[in-house]
Amino acid sequence: MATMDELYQSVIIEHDRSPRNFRRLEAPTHQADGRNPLCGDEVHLELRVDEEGRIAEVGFQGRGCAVSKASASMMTTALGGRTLPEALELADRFQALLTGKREADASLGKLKVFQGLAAYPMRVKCATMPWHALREALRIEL
Amino acid sequence: MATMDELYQSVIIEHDRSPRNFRRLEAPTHQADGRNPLCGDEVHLELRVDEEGRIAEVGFQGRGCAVSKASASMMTTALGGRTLPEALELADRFQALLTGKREADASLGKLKVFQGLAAYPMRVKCATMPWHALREALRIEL
Amino acid sequence: MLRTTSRGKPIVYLDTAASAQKPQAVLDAMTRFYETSNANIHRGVYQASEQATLAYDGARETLASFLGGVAPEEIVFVRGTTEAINLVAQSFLRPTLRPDDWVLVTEMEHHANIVPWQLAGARTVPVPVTDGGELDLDAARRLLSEGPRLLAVVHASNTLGTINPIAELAAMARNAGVPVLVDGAQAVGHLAVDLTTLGADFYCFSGHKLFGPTGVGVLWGRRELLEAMPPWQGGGDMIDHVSFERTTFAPVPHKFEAGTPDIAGVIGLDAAVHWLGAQDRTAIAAHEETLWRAGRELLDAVGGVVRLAVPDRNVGILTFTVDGAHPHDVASLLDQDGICVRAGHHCTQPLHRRLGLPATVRASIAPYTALADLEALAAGLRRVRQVFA
Amino acid sequence: MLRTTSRGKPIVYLDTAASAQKPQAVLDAMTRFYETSNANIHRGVYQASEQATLAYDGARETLASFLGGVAPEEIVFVRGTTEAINLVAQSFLRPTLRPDDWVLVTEMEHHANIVPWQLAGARTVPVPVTDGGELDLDAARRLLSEGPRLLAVVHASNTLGTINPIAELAAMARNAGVPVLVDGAQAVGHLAVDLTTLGADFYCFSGHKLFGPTGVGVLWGRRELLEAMPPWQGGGDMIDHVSFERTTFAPVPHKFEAGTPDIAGVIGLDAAVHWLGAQDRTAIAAHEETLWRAGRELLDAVGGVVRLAVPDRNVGILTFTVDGAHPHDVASLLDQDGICVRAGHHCTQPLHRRLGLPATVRASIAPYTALADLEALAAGLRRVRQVFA
Ligand SMILES: Cc1ncc(COP(=O)(O)O)c(C=O)c1O
Ligand SMILES: Cc1ncc(COP(=O)(O)O)c(C=O)c1O
Repeated sequence: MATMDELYQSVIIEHDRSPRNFRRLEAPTHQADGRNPLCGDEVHLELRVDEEGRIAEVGFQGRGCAVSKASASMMTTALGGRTLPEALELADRFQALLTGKREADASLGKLKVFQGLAAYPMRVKCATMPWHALREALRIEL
Repeated sequence: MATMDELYQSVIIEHDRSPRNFRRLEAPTHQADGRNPLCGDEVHLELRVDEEGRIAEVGFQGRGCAVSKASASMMTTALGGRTLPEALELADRFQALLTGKREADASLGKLKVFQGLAAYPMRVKCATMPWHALREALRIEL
Repeated sequence: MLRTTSRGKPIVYLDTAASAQKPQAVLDAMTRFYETSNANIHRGVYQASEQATLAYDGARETLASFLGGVAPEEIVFVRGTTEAINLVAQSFLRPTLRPDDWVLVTEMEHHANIVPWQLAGARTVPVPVTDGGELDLDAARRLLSEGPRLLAVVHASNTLGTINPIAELAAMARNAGVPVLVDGAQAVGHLAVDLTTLGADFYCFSGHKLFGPTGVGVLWGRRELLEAMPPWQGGGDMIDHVSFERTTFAPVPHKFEAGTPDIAGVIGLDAAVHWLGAQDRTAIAAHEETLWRAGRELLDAVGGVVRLAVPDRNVGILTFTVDGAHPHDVASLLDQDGICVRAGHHCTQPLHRRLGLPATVRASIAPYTALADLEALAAGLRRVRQVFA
Repeated sequence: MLRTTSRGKPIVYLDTAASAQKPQAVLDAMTRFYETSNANIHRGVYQASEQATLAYDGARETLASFLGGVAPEEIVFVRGTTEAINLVAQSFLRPTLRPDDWVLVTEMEHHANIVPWQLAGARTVPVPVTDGGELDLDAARRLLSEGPRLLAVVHASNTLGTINPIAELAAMARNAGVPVLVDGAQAVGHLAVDLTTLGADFYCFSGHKLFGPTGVGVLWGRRELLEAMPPWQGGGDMIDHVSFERTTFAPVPHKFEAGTPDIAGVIGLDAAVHWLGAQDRTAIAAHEETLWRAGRELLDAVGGVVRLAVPDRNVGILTFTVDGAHPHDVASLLDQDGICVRAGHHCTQPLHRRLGLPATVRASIAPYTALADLEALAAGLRRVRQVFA
């Protein structure tokens, strides 16, 4: 099991510094705001779903801890090309991984590094917050 | 120190059975109701103060435990002939006796049998309830 | 506590209906919390706070399954039954109260299930109690049809021990479109309560009567209702976003748990419910019923002891008066023998008025009660009779 | 708890501002209560109930003298600061609230001293906080003259540690005819509070921050005010006479203590206050101040640690950010070393907005804090800087 330090050093710090898709979209089709009221962190998430119903673009903005930022950053890269049901399924799998209800498997791809966080329940919320925003966004078509 | 049983047997039971002045007055000058909300006991107290400002007559009615009834009964006999300030002073002395703030002395007369109750703080209220009604009554001139 | 003495005599504790004694496991759980993971919850990322948070949230799950498997988010931790009812009165009833609205209560309610509705601005109208100590169900049906805003009813009476037919009442109320709050303070310690089938909309009880600590209790409410209710108390942990202009609130149950809760109390209650879960509850119920019947006979044999008329479905309460002796005097003299019973109106003044009695004496039976306790009570009452003879 | 380990390291507890650790005497007092006199209060005439009642009422006297010798009847036991403020909001403010009424708060208030006023229907208007972390007293004076219904102000800020000049503010408020509620949650553990001279009308705090148990706190109010206020919660013990038509209430403080209170919690708080009374509080204050100054230097020496600007009169709080690292990440990495600090908005979102920071890291100093704890914090922060380097 990775310690918190290793987790930070392996991937979190890197995404915190250079978050992927940290931007607003030109023509989003879905959007939502995520918030962790206990720490005041916020994420604004935008998606563009194409005619075929696949996620074409994802962008996020906001401020938060390295864990939530890295999670949001990796989420944006993991979602590309998925259908909405597939995206929601991935969100469920991610949630299950972090709450210790499921082991990591190949379907999670790079996201499985977050497994180490399951030992720190108070931080799990930081990692799942962008995914909650995703669920919300998929309900709010623009 | 008298036990509760002795206290009952020495005086309380006797007054409970044959309370003195358990009646309404013809022409009361003062009256008040006392209540112990925790047990639902009630006393209705009436006094007649004569022209010289002395307590001429006291009567009580109501329902309550033997302790409150005996206390009311003995109070009515102890008050006769006293001025209002004297009556209030007696009330204070009685209260002090029952809360252990003062030893029994001759000025309390027969009332001093209640000293044994000081060891039973939950019952002290039963004995002081008629005296509280007295304080109230002396404020409410009819 | 049950190993101690009272007034120099071994204690005979017959006042569980007022507050139950606690299993060692409950005291240990609280001490362990203070000694190993005392920290505030929901806010710290360090281990002690995390453990406290997990234990606190875990208790919600324990209680949810104890109550038949309801959703943990429907469990709100409060101080006790009283606070639970006040919460519903202020947050469910008051915001939508119109003049002349009334709440249907019963003649056997505890003050805690009368006064909060009055303070919220509603009239209270009672379902009568029969001479046999039961609710008059025909009257209940009729009154339900007259448009009360709520039926607020006790599951088991703390004065009579009567177990009310809640499922039946709830079905009547449902037909009449009236929501139902059930005061389970005296019931949860004796009956298995399944809120998924009972038909109530709100249910509440106190930890200290369920072998848990003082300072903690539970309000359960249907999620739709809880979600539609505005928060009652404001403060930390119940907010989403605070500004001087506009504040938004957290989802249930947090919306109703403002400020630091009684964390240790909740952990103690969790331990109490685990303890109870490990007991054979059917055997306990049988034991209590046997003792209750034996107690009735013992009291009747004393002579001059008048038991209240109560139905046979009972949570093990023996309520009586003694000819010629006021209940307070009876309890005081019993206390001389180390016997702990309750005397007074038991916070049911309206029921006592209905019974025509200012006060009564109550002995209540618990899992740890023994036949010897009831024998001691009977012997004590014989002595009381002698003093007053 | 301070002898335990966290994440395998000896614990370094720097989160007393969230909840204090408890002296053994507090745990012992509560266990002793449950083991020897566990019973409900104010209702039983038997010895255990009598002892519980005496202990409970005795705690009221302890607290009254702890607060400078106020009247015991002015002490109302509640769950904590949050409930105390909600009680005043609902029972003092709401019944006489007119549209457009507003409460003067400050930019440094805890949510517990903002949201209850809003829920009671009042607007909240803040006294600004200066760049130095103090209240702007000129603004306060001006705002007080504009007719707020109440001034609700924190005695010591839980985020900045600032000790506010309450006597001065209360004098201004008195001139303007505005009553004053003081949130003493962070103050009572550090300062001697004398309510006979402070000038406040209401004062409140939580037991769990005063080395006492969770689930208990105190509202003090001037007797005239408490007497004039309607009850807030209804139930047992707060009534005089109950009927379905009309209910009358007990005198203060009972009017405000509906239902079974947290008896064990009150007894634990009594023990905590006795424990504190037996300490040399001047020496503790000096110890805390020395550590606070040492802590500031240790933090400044780390490099990249930015402390918030705060005044020198402080209850021993060190609040800071770390360049390039979010407070939550800082706290998580410190937790790896067994160091317990708080990260977040500390329930002061408006203050954080004023500071332009979403969150901060807070370390707080207590009597049991040692220099080694602060050295461990500084060393931990150096490691955090390395991880983020
Ligand atoms: C200044 C201040 N006010 C109010 C509170 C709320 O206290 P509690 O959560 O114990 O009700 C706190 C503690 O969180 C505080 O620090
Ligand atoms: C039936 C019933 N309802 C409500 C209460 C009030 O419970 P608490 O005082 O714990 O709030 C009690 C206990 O006194 C009770 O027996």
